[in-house]
Amino acid sequence: MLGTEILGIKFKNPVFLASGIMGETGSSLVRMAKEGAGAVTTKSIGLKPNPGHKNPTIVVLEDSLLNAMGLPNPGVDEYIEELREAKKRIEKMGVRIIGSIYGKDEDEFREVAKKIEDYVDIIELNISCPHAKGYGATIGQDPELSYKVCKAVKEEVKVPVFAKLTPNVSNILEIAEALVDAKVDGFVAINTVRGMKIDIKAKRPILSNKFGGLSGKAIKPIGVKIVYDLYENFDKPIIGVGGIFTGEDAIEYMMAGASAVQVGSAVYFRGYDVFKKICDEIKEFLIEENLKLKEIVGIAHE
Amino acid sequence: MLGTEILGIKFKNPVFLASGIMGETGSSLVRMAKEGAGAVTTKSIGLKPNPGHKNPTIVVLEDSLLNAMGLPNPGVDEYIEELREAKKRIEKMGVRIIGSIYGKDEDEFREVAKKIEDYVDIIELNISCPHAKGYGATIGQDPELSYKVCKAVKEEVKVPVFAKLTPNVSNILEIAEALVDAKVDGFVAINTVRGMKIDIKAKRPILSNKFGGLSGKAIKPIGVKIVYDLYENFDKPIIGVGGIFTGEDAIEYMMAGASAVQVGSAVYFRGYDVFKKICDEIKEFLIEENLKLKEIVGIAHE
Amino acid sequence: MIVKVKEVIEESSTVKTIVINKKIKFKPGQFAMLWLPGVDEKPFSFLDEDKFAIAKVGEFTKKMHELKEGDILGVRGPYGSYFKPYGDRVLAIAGGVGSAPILPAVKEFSKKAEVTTILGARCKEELLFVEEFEKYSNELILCTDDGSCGFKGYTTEKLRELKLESYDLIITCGPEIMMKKVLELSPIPVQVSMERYMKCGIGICGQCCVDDQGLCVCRDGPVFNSFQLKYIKEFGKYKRDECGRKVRLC
Amino acid sequence: MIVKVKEVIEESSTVKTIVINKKIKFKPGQFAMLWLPGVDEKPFSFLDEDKFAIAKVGEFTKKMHELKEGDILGVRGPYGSYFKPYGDRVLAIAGGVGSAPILPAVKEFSKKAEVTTILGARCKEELLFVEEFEKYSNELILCTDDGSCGFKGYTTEKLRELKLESYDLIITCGPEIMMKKVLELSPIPVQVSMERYMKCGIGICGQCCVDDQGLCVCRDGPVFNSFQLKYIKEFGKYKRDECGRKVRLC
Repeated sequence: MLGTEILGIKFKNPVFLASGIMGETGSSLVRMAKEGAGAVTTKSIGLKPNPGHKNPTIVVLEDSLLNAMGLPNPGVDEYIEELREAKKRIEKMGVRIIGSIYGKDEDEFREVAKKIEDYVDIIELNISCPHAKGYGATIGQDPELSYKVCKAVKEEVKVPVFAKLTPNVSNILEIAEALVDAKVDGFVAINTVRGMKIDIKAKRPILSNKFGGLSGKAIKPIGVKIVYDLYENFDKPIIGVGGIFTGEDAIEYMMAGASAVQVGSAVYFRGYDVFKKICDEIKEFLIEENLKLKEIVGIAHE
Repeated sequence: MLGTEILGIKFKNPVFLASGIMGETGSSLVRMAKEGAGAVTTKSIGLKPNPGHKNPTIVVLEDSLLNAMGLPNPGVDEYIEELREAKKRIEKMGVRIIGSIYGKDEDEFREVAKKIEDYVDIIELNISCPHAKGYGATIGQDPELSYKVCKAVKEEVKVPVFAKLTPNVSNILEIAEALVDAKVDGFVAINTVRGMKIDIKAKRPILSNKFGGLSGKAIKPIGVKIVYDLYENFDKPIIGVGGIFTGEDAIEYMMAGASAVQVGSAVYFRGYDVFKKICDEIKEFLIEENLKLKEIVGIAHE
Repeated sequence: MIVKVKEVIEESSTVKTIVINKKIKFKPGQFAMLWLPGVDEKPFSFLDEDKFAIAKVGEFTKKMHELKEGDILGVRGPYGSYFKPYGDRVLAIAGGVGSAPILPAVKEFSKKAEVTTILGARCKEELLFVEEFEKYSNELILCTDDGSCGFKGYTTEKLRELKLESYDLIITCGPEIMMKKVLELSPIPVQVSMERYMKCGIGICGQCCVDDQGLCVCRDGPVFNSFQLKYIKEFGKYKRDECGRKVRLC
Repeated sequence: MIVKVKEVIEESSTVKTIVINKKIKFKPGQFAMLWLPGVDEKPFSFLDEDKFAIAKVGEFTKKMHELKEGDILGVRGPYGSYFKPYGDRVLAIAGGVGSAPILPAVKEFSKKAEVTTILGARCKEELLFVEEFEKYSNELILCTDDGSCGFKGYTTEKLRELKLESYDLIITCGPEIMMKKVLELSPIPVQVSMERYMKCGIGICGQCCVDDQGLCVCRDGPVFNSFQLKYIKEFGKYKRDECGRKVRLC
């Protein structure tokens, strides 16, 4: 009932693990796959090992999280060893792997993509990272830089390349358009929204990076709108992410135009078995409304 | 203990009513003044009467609101009649009036500002409205348009002019800089964040405008970060707004750099007496921490 | 919440009752915001836990009248204040579709008090819920403008014939001019149900605020008592349109 | 939550106990993320409801050792799993600052069971909480590497001298190599307290996940029993650094 197909790739269900959650090691990815995710997305992997930021790197809000992990990862060379082992175990369960990658410029993106390609089914470009020449602004806030990065990766790999969009922009359609020009295969929307929490007794921001990315329930309406706009304007498959806690949330994103969804913060708030819970809730809805999964994608546009 | 001064204007406390809440008529503003607000901000007033959008114009989320009212207002000519009467009653209570205005271009802004000036202590530019020539993009997303509008209003009036910034931008500092060039007197940050809610049984977006502005608890971290950045980069007074429900929230914004705050959605979630509640909570904190109100402004930057 | 239309009952040539497939607890006088997806959302008094009476007065209510079994509706509520029973003898005055919130009030009050109902409409065909009012009122007085049934004239004209001091409370809903007249004529406490153009329905946009104390019809009302009405200076005088401009009530 | 430092107790040349001004309920083995504003935030086992034992091992703990009365600290917790009492005779083995979570466990278990504690350190001066362990253990065996007090040698060497089958449960905390040895030597169930580099502390970033089942030390652990340890293949073999790279344990 929940079988989904995106660009010829079959998924047993449309509820995936989002990047940054339980994706640091191969065995944590396997665990999420066992919990029922239709696909697991890796931690964002870069060219070199990265220790990330000092703690505090996370603030727990009521039903949201604020994080500034800082992209900790062992670097692509060591990470593909994790994937080599994990891939067999994950594929055995019919679960797919989405490899999230980042870099400081198109050359790094290209190199990481090339190395990781054989271990993943889809590459997800994390362009919410600063560009070396971008004076701190992230690649995903600049259409030209986004174009360059995507083009470089597309020239290098054969697997589908999805770009994960940041909502921290004036005009996301402009970014999306540049990516489409660069032949991106699909979108993942959205990444976190910039935010900050100040502890009033400590009288300072809690995160060591001062600001971080807001995720969880707070950002769902923001993500839904962006998925809606992308579906309205482009003919590319969309994976929706941002505040999906329940089957209803997943369905909302799918009605907005997403073919599948990713779950992140809810792993904390609802537990590791959230994937199964969400799948059950989606099935319940489909039965109640007498609909097929495929039918609800983009139905809100009619 | 809570007396505040901004640009020479004295306020009995730093907890103001945000624009769009109970500001459609003079008597509703008076009511909010009686409830203890240090200042009341009017509904955004334009040149001509505006019926706003059809309903639904509001969606109630768990601790946030999504609204697309569409700037309903009777037009500045009739509204100043409301203010003429209300002003006396409000001033008698030592409460100030902030007049929020909008227009489709700088000429409209100028005209509304000119007419409303005598009835308000501060003008707040609502630039989160579309520009007539902006192809739908809002003025506040474009530094040049923001500059033009602010410059036009500043040439026209003597009262302080604050610009209410929209967070739906790639680079808010760029917008703020243009406003500073146009001699803006201060910032109000932030306006709502773009979002959408799809009802999965109705299979469509709920708001008649499809998308709207997200306010309330969800957006507090977003607002705090922006106030922090503005305080870090500019030497202009800031009024913080976005998800302020409690004294702690107000203090967080003030530690980020706000000299005062506005309260909107919390009027719904905590009741009309929220201003008094927040003021009491701020006082409690100041006593506990043995601090003066002035001392906490920007303290998180030290 | 989303509900489905279970049944549509034609009450008169201008009024239909929409029956939904869920029961929602409410107190008489309260309202819900009804959303017709793709069209609009407006406030309607609860007629019963699963019923709303809709008078066709414009574009939206015209579309509401076209609803069929199985169609979906959004319901937000119950919102607002409600009729409160006081005393042993209650006089209920309902004009036109104002009978919608009065009927459940009469049903409830009749358990604790004697209720006399004055029901008014333009003509016999427009009198609403006559059988129900008959069932729950100790006395039912019908008034029609054209005299096609019962007393010929306004409810307020009939009112003058009654000894109002023999009642403890008047509850009323109908055209504002009518309710204003009732308030003026009554030597005893009155509860009215006011109507104003609404947008949010939850007491924050200020669209339905009344002068000069800024009370919200959707949150402090729609039911106001004669004490509160002393502070609603615009009552019976003017209201506001969608832009917030004052519009005189004739 | 933000708390204030109430007192700093010097336990040894390398270990200080930070006493805070609030009591937080916890179960033995659980930890809190302690935030030193402006510096860092790291996990520490609860020594008591208002106490944490800090060993100076790097930049952060160096700064922690400079704390004075009145300084503020952030506390997130309690997090993680905890030592569970089973049986009537418990053997507790603590090495170095591993005694911090073991002490409250011994305090609690001693109410329901006989507890023998083996306490080890490099030298006499580094033995921690000796008086307290003495108070709550039926038998306390001290071990020092250099023999300056009690048994000369590792706790695991002392272990070989005991009849382990006469106990029902072993709980242990200390260097991983030590705990691994305990696990190998023990014919009875064992509960260990593991340590891994943590970032979020709440089971989502995956930084402290152990191979090959992806259990999180911060959420499934830090206390693991011998059954679970069969699935933690990296135990005693390797751990991961801040980048997530494997680092061999000597």
